[in-house]
Amino acid sequence: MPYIPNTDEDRREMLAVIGVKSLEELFATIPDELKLKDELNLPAPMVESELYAHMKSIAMENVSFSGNRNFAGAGVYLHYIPAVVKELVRRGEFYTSYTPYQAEVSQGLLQAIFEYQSYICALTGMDATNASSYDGSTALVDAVVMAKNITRNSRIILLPFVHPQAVEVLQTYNIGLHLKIENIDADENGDFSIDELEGQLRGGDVAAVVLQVPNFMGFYPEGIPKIINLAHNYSALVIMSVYPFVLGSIKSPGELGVDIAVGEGQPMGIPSGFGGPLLGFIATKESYLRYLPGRIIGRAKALNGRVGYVMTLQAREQHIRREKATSSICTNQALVAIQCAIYLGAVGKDGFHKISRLCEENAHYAYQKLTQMDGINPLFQKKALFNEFALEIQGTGNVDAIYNALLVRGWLPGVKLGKFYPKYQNGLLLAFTELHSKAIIDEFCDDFEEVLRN
Amino acid sequence: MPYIPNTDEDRREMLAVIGVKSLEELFATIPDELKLKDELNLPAPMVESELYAHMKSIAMENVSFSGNRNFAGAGVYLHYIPAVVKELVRRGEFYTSYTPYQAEVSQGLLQAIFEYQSYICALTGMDATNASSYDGSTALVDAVVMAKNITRNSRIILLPFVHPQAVEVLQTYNIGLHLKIENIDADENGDFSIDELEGQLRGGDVAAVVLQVPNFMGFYPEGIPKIINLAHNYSALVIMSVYPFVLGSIKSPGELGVDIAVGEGQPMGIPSGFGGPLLGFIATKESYLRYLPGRIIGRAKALNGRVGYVMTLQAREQHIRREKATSSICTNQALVAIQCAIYLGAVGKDGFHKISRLCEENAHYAYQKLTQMDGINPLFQKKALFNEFALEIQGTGNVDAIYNALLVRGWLPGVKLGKFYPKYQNGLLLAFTELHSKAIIDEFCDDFEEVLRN
Amino acid sequence: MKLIFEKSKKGAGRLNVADFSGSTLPSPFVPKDLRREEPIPLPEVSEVELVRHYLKLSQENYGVDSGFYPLGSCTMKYNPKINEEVASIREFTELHPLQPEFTTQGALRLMWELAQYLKEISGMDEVSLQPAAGAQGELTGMLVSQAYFREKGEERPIMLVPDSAHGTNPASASVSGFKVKEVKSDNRGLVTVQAIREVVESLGEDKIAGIMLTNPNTLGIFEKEISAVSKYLHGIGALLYYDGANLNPLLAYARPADMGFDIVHFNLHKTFSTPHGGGGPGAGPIGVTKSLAPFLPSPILRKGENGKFEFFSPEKSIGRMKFFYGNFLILVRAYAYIRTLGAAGLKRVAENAVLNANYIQERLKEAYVIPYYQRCMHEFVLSCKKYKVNYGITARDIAKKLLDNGVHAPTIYFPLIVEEAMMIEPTETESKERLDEFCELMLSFSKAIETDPEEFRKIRNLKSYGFDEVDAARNPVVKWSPEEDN
Amino acid sequence: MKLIFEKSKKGAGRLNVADFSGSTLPSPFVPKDLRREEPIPLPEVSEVELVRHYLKLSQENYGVDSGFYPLGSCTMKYNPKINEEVASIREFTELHPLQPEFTTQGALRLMWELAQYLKEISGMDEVSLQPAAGAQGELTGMLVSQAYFREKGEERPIMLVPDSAHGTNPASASVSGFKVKEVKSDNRGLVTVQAIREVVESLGEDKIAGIMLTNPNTLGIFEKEISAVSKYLHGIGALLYYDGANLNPLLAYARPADMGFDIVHFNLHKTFSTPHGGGGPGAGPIGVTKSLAPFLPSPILRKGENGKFEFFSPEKSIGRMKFFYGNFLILVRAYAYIRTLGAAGLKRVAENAVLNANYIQERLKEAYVIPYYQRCMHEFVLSCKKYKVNYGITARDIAKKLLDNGVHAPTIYFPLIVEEAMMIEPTETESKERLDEFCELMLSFSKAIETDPEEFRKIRNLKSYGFDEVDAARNPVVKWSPEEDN
Ligand SMILES: Cc1ncc(COP(=O)(O)O)c(C=O)c1O
Ligand SMILES: Cc1ncc(COP(=O)(O)O)c(C=O)c1O
Repeated sequence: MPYIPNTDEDRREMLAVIGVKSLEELFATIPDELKLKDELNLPAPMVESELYAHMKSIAMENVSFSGNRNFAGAGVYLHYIPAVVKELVRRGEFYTSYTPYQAEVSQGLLQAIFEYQSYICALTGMDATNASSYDGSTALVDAVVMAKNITRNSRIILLPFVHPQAVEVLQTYNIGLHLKIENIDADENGDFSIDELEGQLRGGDVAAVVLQVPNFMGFYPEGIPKIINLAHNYSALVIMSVYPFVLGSIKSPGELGVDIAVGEGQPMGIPSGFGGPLLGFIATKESYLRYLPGRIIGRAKALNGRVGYVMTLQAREQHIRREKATSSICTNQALVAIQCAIYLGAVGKDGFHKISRLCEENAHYAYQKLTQMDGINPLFQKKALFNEFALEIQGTGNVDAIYNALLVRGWLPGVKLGKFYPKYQNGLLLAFTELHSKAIIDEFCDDFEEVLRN
Repeated sequence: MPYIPNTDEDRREMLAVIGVKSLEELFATIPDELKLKDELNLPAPMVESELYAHMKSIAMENVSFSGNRNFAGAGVYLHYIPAVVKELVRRGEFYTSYTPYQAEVSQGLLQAIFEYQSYICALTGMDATNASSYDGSTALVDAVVMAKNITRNSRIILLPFVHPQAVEVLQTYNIGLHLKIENIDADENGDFSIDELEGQLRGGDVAAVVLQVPNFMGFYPEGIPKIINLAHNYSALVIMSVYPFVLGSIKSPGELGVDIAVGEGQPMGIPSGFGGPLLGFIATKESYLRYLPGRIIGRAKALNGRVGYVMTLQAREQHIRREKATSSICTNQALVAIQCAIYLGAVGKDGFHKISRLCEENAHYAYQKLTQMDGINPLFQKKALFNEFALEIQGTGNVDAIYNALLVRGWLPGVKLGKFYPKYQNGLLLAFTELHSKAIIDEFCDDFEEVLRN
Repeated sequence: MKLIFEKSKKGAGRLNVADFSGSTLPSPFVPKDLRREEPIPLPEVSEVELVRHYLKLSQENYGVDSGFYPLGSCTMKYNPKINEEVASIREFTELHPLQPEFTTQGALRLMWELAQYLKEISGMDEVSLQPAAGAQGELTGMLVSQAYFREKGEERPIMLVPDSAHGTNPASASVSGFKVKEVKSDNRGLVTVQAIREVVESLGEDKIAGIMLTNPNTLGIFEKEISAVSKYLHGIGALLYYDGANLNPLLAYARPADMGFDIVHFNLHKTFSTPHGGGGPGAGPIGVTKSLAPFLPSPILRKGENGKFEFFSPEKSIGRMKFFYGNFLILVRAYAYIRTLGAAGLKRVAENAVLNANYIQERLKEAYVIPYYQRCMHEFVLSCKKYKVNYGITARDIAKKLLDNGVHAPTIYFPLIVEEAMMIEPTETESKERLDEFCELMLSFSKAIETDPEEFRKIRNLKSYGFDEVDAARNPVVKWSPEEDN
Repeated sequence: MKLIFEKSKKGAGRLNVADFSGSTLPSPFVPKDLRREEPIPLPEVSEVELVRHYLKLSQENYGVDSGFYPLGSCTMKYNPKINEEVASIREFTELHPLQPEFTTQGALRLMWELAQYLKEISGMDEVSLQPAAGAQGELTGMLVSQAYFREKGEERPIMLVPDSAHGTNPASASVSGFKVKEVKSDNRGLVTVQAIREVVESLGEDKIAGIMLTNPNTLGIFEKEISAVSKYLHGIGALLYYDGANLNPLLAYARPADMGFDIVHFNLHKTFSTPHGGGGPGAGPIGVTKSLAPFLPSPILRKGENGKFEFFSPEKSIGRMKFFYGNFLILVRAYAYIRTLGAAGLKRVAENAVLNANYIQERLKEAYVIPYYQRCMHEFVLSCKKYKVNYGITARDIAKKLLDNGVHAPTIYFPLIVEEAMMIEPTETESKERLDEFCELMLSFSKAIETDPEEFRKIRNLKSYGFDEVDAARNPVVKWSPEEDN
């Protein structure tokens, strides 16, 4: 029997020690009427080679696009993952362990996560973070809950173009949170009025203003420092959701005065994996440390003075606080966090900034070329962009035809905006990474142009 | 610079310690006229993502056939390799180490190879083996050299259908060995006369009789026990080359009285890898232990009585004996040997025998079906087979047409015999493993029949 | 061991990932008021040093691959390597979640089929694969309950949770807006209709939204009265939530739906062998009965007319619990596991898990006190209280002593209803030899404690033991600071 | 640690590889006189125990990934992980060597291109990728020489080898049928025309087939007279063989062909970063000048008219050295390495390898004796003789002391011309920090030896040190026996 090491002989001996005659007898505490009469209706077992062939054939029912031919973003990005990252994270001692309850035999994992926390703090310019949230969307919820608990206020103001799925998640969680979630709307060109924001803030009871940088449409909301100031003037916190690589080019959220920075860590060395597992990060100021949800690794001294790492501040967590905990998270995304840390160590200071700048360069190069084509407009005019932007494909229905034509040519030409915003039915969101060299972009644009012409 | 950790700053400091001004100065001992004037003419360097894409595109210029659609054998077989084998052999501590000169920090490798040796001895029924030879063909050469040194005779008699490439290798090495290599020829039906063999043996000075089981055509030479007896009667040694899985069904070479057993270990958990790296094994009786070439791992005791493993009997080897060594092997196939050992541990006693028997069952099932088709004959009649057999495709040139037609249908339909034996121009050699279920064979045979009909 | 940040050297980290020779900072593309001037202080280490760093760290970590790991409630079973291999097939790992559905039919098929298997195993009618872990599954189930009662126009603010429950249960209930009321276990460690009725009647039947239970409970004991409990609670219009952390011993033996549960979560990283990954990622799909199906999170899958798989949003969906569709690459592993074992295999899993736990329980029951001793399922809980009372030796001391002997410790101090608790779950993937080794150790400890407690307590002085957790929490250092290097 | 055989338990090893329910033994398909009756006594261990076994074993092993590994002559450079990844692409690993050529064009292109690069790097005219390792490269080169002289009708039975040569050189020469004569190095550690001429003249010019040299030699010193040597030997009709083990410091700086070598082997597992794998597999391609090309082993590659790659057999080929075409998956790694570095990168490799070696040499030259002290190339050899003479402390003791400090020891007792030799090759993939750590250790040892040799000698008593190798060789146990278990 696969994965069961005991033999019939072992079982006989063990049953004898227990003093029962059969395995079934061990299940005597289950009332008879609850015992399943029939065999489960599941497919027949497979030997390993069959399983591999089966899985491979399922996998081949997908069409996958390697990073350089893939312009889909919208939260998940196919940056290059160095081989060294994959090799190290697959060490059995890491992936077959669990939550480091026993620090003495878990120093490897504990230190790796302590380092992950240090990376996230370095990137965000913040003082504290947790050992991971489920993903960028739940990290945003975590931040909102923190803001609520810190300010004891109950209104949340969302600036335009926070990731629509993150907003949905917030709304779902809000079934239990009972917050007032309000949106500031964008005008025709994607802008919003800061006066409107101030008006809303004036109403008081605001726990947090939430913005995303770059926003879902890929551009920088205007006047970020002003927004932050304004929120603080009205005693609201600022929650900023960021794309990790933008941090290579902008001042850190910490420096900007943001109270809680969150984001999706997947771009940092994690495969897109059809959207999971991902990695939520959430970082904050020292004074809010104890409001963070989830596990936190801290430094500790052993008897002999040796420095090590332990799970700390556990009094916040569900296993101690139970119904008074502000989050029920237990299993988190530890291995993904470690993978992210290994990735950041692998690309290092130099690599991170190169990638960051290449994302920008490549996106701007492509933006120039694409927006010059007949039949394509930028969806929003004159925006400061990072690595992603929204186009409008003129002509009703054209976007589908063009999208499919490019698919056939082996490109994944971004993400159609229609599924997120009915009003941007003709919109196409394209993301660029360090893998999209000028040569690749040229090839893509040539194909795009041809497809537009047909 | 990839893979070079020192910085310009480091280099400056180091140059100062050495007392030179520049890196070039370090090369002052190379006479100027020998210094390369131009840059090497090599392709421009690539970053890792480009390299991966490049390698993948080269790989995709190949057409690869997964094990179950692949009937090529002739020395290399695509048995299934369990995932656990691949994961364990990729542990960095194993593959980045070298020959265990320092036993104290190499116990992992040493024990793993000691276990490999134990496996090989168990399979062959022999007392001793080395830590690996380059491949099955050089293992055969090693055996021949051993026989020469043990018997001090100089004739080698080859029975029919020893792997033709192994024979070629023996012939090449023989440029330096100066042995008389003689062939016993096969008759029309692949048989040979035992009287002829005896006649040859009677000539005396025979170091070894060499046979392969099953032979290159996939069948058992007749009268093996008799052959062994006969050779021994004339003081010649018997060298038997074996396909590892046949050992699951036949008496071990040791039990049969063979003096030296050799073979290609690739079928045991090693990828086909376009023919390399492979794994040569060679095993012999205790009394011939010191005639074995290459590294041997032995048990040793440490001061405190702890049992461990060391390289032993090194006095045989090139680094001690230099020109008196009987082999110059240094780097061998250690990691492949470990992979083989992990594989054997993974399939275990039960799995090994199941695979062995499945090879037989599947091959015989296919043999029945194929030889009933119009247009196909067995190349040799009424042979006892293991997992491979030779067919004759009737009609000149038909074999090529049929081979290609099956290729197009996604099968690798064995190996054409013409490239090995001009006289078997119409021959096709097909091998079967545990991956060739009846269903697969039925599908293959249906295609085969269709192709024959067209 | 030095932190990676402390190994940094200016200019050393030049992994060959990207070739960019343009100017670096500030970036001209960034609005002026946001422009970064200085690079982020990330470490600079060479590839070889990076490798050595993590190789060493890994060697300082204990996993199932290192040895026995009887961490109760966590089902630390062997993680099959073939599952890792298939989960790294590029046509899975490289998929973008927003590709058109016709390019992801393989992934959708796999998820759809997995959902069918989970339905069959649990008896539930519909499944959502979205939750990222057990606790998020709970939360999802609680929000589904909220939506269900809201739809019915009922206001039921109270969720019952037994005193033996895992902390995530009350936390999930309260985060989803319920008030939590505790139900006491009886002296057999069981939840009874009696106990529930008492609580319910004191609060009002129509105030009760439901109960969260795990079965077998955290003592490893099957809740015999479960059918009566569900009948009673259904009778007052409440729901039953099944915490699937303990599903392993029931596989192919009994199904939560048949016990009357309305909602169940599965911990794929427990029951279905996906790796725990040092704390995650896991996956916590939930299953529900027909009447709750319309409330499941969005999207879920169906097989269309044309045989194609497609996502849709359930009619009255609570919405989305996270980005996209769940921890897909974890789902791949669980799928592979179920396909490897089939129905008969899963049954053997349950049997052997129960056998192993009972075997250890029998061997230790004399030396240690087992407060709720009876036939257990996949785990049991012993108490070290008598050693604490008599010799001042705690469950923690014994746990550390196990570590010192090369074995991972069981879960300690949980469930809360057992003092000095030690919760032992061997799982079915351990052999009798390993169990015997563990038992011998535990028995030798009990002897050692009674012979020479002073000596035994020395485990606290072992130099690598006893991190000062109190000080760590009082003066928390949760990241490396550049100043440390000076 | 227990052997895997000792962990065997009847019935435990049931890895899920094959489903066969037919009868087992004897097999009906086997001729009667060969039929096996009993299964082979292979171990039976469960998958989880197998994993734990090898995890533990790996942790008891030291590789480059563990730390500094200055094993002289072996070029223990970092093995890039991307090379492992590309070498595991299925369209490489699954190729069968006897597939039709049109289905393996990618593999053939890779091999053909790699051969071009090796030609460019060495200056040679043709390359065979077949040899499995350096020593087999040597052997191939020697057989090519034999064939060459045979073709010319010359009988030249003698191969010269300097006293500093690696053992494989004389062994390969003699296995290929040559008689080996040693040439003495001069007091600078160099081979001179003078020394060669003396040997040649004593044996007869027309008896000399050639010389095998490595350059820099095994002392790490560049053979300055090489041009004169090759001129002289070519003058008497002999060939020069270049042992490529020491090519690393010459990359892009100097080429064996330009020095007058006729044959060269490459150790891809040294110079070109493919893993040493605990002793192999490596790859030892050879390159030759035009006049020797027709004798190369069969088959080699060419690019056909149509741009397709194809194998062919050189006109006067010596035949085949092994099955198929060489250690292909190793070739893939070396190819990836060269494509990663390019010409400029290879030059930096040489420079940094030489820099690192000279740096250590300078730091240690006062504390240790360096018998042939001068500017070294990628490695150098020091002698511990003075410690042996004065305090009875050997190179072996110092090596073990290094191990005890977590660093791998250099090569010891080679080359033979240095007493108590310690051959140190740091490679270019080590940082100054690692070199400094090593130097500090070595310097502290030298101080410790002179202060308290008695104390230092205690390394011999360390319980995990000092396996009794003499006894191991006298009573060899080279495999596990079933009897041991009883
Ligand atoms: C009984 C019980 N319930 C719930 C959970 C929570 O599951 P997860 O950690 O997957 O969120 C656990 C996990 O430890 C558990 O043991
Ligand atoms: C100088 C020298 N020559 C030849 C060899 C033999 O090479 P290989 O081990 O690849 O057979 C070595 C290997 O250690 C060596 O150092």
